[in-house]
Amino acid sequence: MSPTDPLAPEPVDAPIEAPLLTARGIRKSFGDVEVLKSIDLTVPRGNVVALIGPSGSGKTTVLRSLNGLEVPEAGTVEFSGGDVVDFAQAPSKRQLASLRDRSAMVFQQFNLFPHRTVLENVIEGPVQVQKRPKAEAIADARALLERVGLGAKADAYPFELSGGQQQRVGIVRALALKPQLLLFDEPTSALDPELVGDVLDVIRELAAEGWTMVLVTHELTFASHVADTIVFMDGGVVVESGPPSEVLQNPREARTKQFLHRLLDR
Amino acid sequence: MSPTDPLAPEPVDAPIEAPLLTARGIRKSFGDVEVLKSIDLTVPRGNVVALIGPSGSGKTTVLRSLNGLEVPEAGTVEFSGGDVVDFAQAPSKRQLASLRDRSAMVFQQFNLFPHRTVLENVIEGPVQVQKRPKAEAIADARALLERVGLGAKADAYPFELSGGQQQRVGIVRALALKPQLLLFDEPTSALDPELVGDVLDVIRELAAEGWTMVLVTHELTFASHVADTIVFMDGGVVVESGPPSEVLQNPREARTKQFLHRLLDR
Amino acid sequence: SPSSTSDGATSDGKLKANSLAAIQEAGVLTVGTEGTYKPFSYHEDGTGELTGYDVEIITAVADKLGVKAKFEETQWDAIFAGLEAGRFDVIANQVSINDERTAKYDFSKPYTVSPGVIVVKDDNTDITSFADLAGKTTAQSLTSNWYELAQKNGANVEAVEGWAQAVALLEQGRVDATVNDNLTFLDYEKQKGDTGLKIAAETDDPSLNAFVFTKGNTELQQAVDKALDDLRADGTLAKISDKYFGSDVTQ
Amino acid sequence: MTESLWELLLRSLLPIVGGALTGTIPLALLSFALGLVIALGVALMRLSRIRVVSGLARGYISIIRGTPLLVQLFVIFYGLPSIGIIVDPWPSAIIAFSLNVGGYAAEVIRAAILSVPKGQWEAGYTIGMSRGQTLVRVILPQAARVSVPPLSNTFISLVKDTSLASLILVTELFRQAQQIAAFSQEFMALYIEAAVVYWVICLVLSSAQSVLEKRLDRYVAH
Amino acid sequence: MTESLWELLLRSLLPIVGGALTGTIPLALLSFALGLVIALGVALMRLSRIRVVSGLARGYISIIRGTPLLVQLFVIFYGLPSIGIIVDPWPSAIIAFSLNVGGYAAEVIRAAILSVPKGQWEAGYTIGMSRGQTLVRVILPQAARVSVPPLSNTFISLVKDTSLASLILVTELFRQAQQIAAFSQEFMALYIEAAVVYWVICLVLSSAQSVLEKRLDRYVAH
Ligand SMILES: Nc1ncnc2c1ncn2[C@@H]1O[C@H](COP(=O)(O)OP(=O)(O)OP(=O)(O)O)[C@@H](O)[C@H]1O
Ligand SMILES: Nc1ncnc2c1ncn2[C@@H]1O[C@H](COP(=O)(O)OP(=O)(O)OP(=O)(O)O)[C@@H](O)[C@H]1O
Ligand SMILES: [Mg+2]
Ligand SMILES: [Mg+2]
Repeated sequence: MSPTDPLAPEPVDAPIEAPLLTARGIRKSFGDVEVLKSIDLTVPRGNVVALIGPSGSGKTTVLRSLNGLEVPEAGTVEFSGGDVVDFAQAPSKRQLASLRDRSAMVFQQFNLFPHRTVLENVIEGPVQVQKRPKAEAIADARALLERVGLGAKADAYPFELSGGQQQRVGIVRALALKPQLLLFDEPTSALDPELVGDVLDVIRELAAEGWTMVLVTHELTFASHVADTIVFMDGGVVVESGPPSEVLQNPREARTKQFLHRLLDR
Repeated sequence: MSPTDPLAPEPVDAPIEAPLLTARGIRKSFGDVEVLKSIDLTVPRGNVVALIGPSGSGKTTVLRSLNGLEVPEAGTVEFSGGDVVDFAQAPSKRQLASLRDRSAMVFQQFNLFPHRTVLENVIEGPVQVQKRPKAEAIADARALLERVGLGAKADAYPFELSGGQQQRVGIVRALALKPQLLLFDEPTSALDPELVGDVLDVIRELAAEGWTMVLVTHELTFASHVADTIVFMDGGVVVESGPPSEVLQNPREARTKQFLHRLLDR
Repeated sequence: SPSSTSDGATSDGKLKANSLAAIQEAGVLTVGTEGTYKPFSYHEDGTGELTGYDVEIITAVADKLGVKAKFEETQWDAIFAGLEAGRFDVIANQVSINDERTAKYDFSKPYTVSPGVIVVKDDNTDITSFADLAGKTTAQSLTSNWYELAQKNGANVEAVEGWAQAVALLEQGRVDATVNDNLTFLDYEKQKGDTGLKIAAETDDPSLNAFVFTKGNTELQQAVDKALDDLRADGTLAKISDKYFGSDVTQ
Repeated sequence: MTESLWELLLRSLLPIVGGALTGTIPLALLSFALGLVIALGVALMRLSRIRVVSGLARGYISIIRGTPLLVQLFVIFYGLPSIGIIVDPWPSAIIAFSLNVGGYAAEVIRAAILSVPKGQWEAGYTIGMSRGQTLVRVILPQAARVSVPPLSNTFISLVKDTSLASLILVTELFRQAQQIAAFSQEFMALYIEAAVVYWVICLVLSSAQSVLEKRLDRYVAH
Repeated sequence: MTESLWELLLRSLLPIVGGALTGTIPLALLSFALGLVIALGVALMRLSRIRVVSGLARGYISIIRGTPLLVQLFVIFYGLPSIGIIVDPWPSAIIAFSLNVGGYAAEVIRAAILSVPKGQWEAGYTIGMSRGQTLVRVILPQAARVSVPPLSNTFISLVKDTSLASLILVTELFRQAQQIAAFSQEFMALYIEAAVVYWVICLVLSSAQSVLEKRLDRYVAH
């Protein structure tokens, strides 16, 4: 009943060549301030895309737009084999839900449900939303928790866990939905420096197993190891993007250089 | 009226050889758990002592014991030229106050007074506690704010500042008291990675100007540059201490090596 | 109000609530009363059955009408509102007849005729007539006509909830007097024995107390009047009065 | 006069407690339960982004909290008959009290819902829950925790306010005390006796509150 | 009879509003101000680590909240004279209402003090302030912010509760309405009129609350 490898992503039917996700011309303002100024983003299946950039550059807003937590004023998001969601046309609830069904998000602040145990947190989506049999959901959840080293914590409440453990539960809660795309928003920045390693290790494994991910991070060394593509944003635009060897080691743009210098030189 | 160099520490009368602060045999338990198991600490005048160690090792508790925010069960703290405060004898309010008068603390979470402007935050101690003339306190405060690049923010409320700016106000609030000793508890760990630099720069300057400081930090590279002494704690004891070149580059103890490895290898 | 035919039916043929016909059809006369007004309307021992002078008389009246009396107890504030809202058919609570009330309601013939008295402390010699109330302080229940009487005589009136509070203020020396029904004071003395209080003066004109009906409920009013006449004739009224007051206060 | 004050108080205890058991307590419990349902609805309306809906909720809350409960009772019991609606005493009391609780508790519940971090809504959405599902399974259980103390205040006030029900022919604790006071003229003693009974009820409620708070606190660090 | 209902209501407005201005409003304001002082003291006692002190505060709060305000008023006005203490109506009312506010508001203030992060106390201590200085200059100004909404609830309840003062001879809004109602027999109409006046007072209070909240919110991110 439980899958042989709980960490492996669900197979998808679409042809292997099409990118899993294509976002085009995403624009978003808060009040008078235009925070995203026509962002394009392509996420090939099985790839890891890392968004980097200064605070306030719009990284979080991009991520939240991809799963409809933020509704941009313009732009399209398309999952391979799914509808084109056109934000200029005021997307329906169904369309936003379809974005959320295909992706799962891991938050900076974890956002676990404090009133539910670890196991209950993980099976909430599969059982309540996806209507999967509870026994099956529990078996899967236990296998996943085991994989991230939290088998013994299934019945603990979130407050009983360290930050790193909570974030691993957050990741498992996302994985349990078997989404096509994982979104991570600075998953380690609310953690004590020493706990960061555990969570990065889990993400590293997920990347190795072929999950498609978009992640926002300040951990440049980590990003350079794990990402296929680095996207550097500033002031609501993509300044440059490419493989880590280019963007991190040999940035073309002055703004990228300045940013990397600031963050690395300490 | 305002001192020529607002960042320079107050001169002290005691002979230059005596250490500014000597703590001996500090023990502290929370409930059944002994968190500090006889800690000794010597802080020579003008030196910077950095406390490092894993989470829960007792670093914060040591710092809080030095200014009486935590009252240990046993041990003594002595400022050069002051009383020996013996915690085993249940120190009086006056004794705890004398510790606080000689030191000032900068918190991880800043703990600025949200209902007061930046300037009001800074002059609160000098005017309300030290009863200095308000005009003089304001002049000093403005000079200090200027020095850390916040001259223009004197009338802002804390919520209007970035984390890094708030922490610089926290430092100025401590400096304005003209304490003999500055205590820093992870002053940058609540900051966005990019804002860390500003605060570290200020601390670096203070060290260069001869302030005596004890600081808890996870920023090892920074500590190795700025500290005269590194104290590595684990499980409520000092495992090893010495100059950065020894403790950080050539640790003797296995526990130290393991800790450094964990934190640096990412 | 909708025009009612002489048998108490509205023009659309339905029986009008509170009409005599409706009451007789239901076999129940609903009576509004306070239940906390001794000796007129109160509970036996405080915890037992509802009883009292008014309660017994209206029960006898209901008997004569061939219906059962059903009592609804509420506070004075709500008692007229209840009558107007059709919650009760009649009020039996020592309501005295005065101009404002006759303008709004119909009254039966009076069944209590009793003077008002000024009650003062035993040692009070200042007040011997109603004229002496001028400039004095009295405690009066807001809802009684004694309030008006005291005010008319120049008293400084403090409004209290009822007799018990008025007496408390009098005994504590916080007011000089209270004006109330002779009967209320007599009952209080009967219960308490030596009260340290006395009657300082009595009104010339007695107050007349009667049952109250909604305006225009003439059939019911006439039927009750007739019942009262019968009860007077067969001595029932006098008997009930004697039981509570040792004399006939019904005329 | 033949019976001492103590005998009177002792003899009164049974009817007063009886009034509590048959009047005060069921009235308070029932009205509170219904009031909570109303309050939840009104709180959600008040939080609605549709102006008219939240305006209606605001108006309701303002009138309920701004006018005396006594008048609310009066209007329902003695006022409605003038437009042809006749409601019996108990239903009237329950309607008035639960509408009243609805107004006060709505603000408590609204504040409690707002106190749940926005991230909890978002976490619900991102695992695919609808707004309603997130509300019921994620937000309300957490809002319950913070709203217990203020709601128990509302409940305790309600217990004492039920004494107004005697105005509309419902017999409860305080009415019993008044009856005995009217007979014995010992209003002070009997009112104090009634107050003691109210106090006992409120003590029981407060300890129920503590138990509930502990239960709801089990998933929170102490 | 010669005057229509509308004329009566119009004629009543002046005395009712007068009752509000000379009775209800000063009574509520004064009692609330004194009540806040009591509440602050009781809240600090309740937070004390000394068992007896916090126990006393608990007992006070429990009795005040657990017993009807009516009885509290009666005990002070009609009960105290039996031990030789005679208090006039107005002082009695103010004592009773401010003690009452003291009990309810103490819990609000206690919660507000506890809601200020511990770090604020520590920041006060580390700049050398005493416990008292920190309380007054650091904690209370911040506690004020969170306690405005619940305290305004207490205030609004108080405004309506002052009608009980008529039971101890204080003339206020509701007493005026009752008086006119008793003479004109128009209870329903006058009670509704009184309710409208209460409502207006509460509307004014609510907007004062908003203004105050905004003022206290100026140092908080929105
Ligand atoms: N809900 C909002 N209302 C108004 N402005 C917002 C809101 N959310 C974000 N912004 C603004 O949009 C800009 C981009 O924000 P965003 O959070 O996407 O940046 P970011 O790159 O994720 O920054 P960080 O590294 O600090 O998380 C910022 O200027 C921010 O202040
Ligand atoms: N108030 C308290 N009550 C109970 N236990 C406490 C308290 N404060 C600290 N502790 C415990 O004491 C131990 C040492 O805590 P301390 O905060 O001094 O560690 P630290 O070295 O500063 O850790 P970190 O790097 O995580 O800040 C920890 O196990 C902690 O859980
Ligand atoms: Mg972000
Ligand atoms: Mg620490």
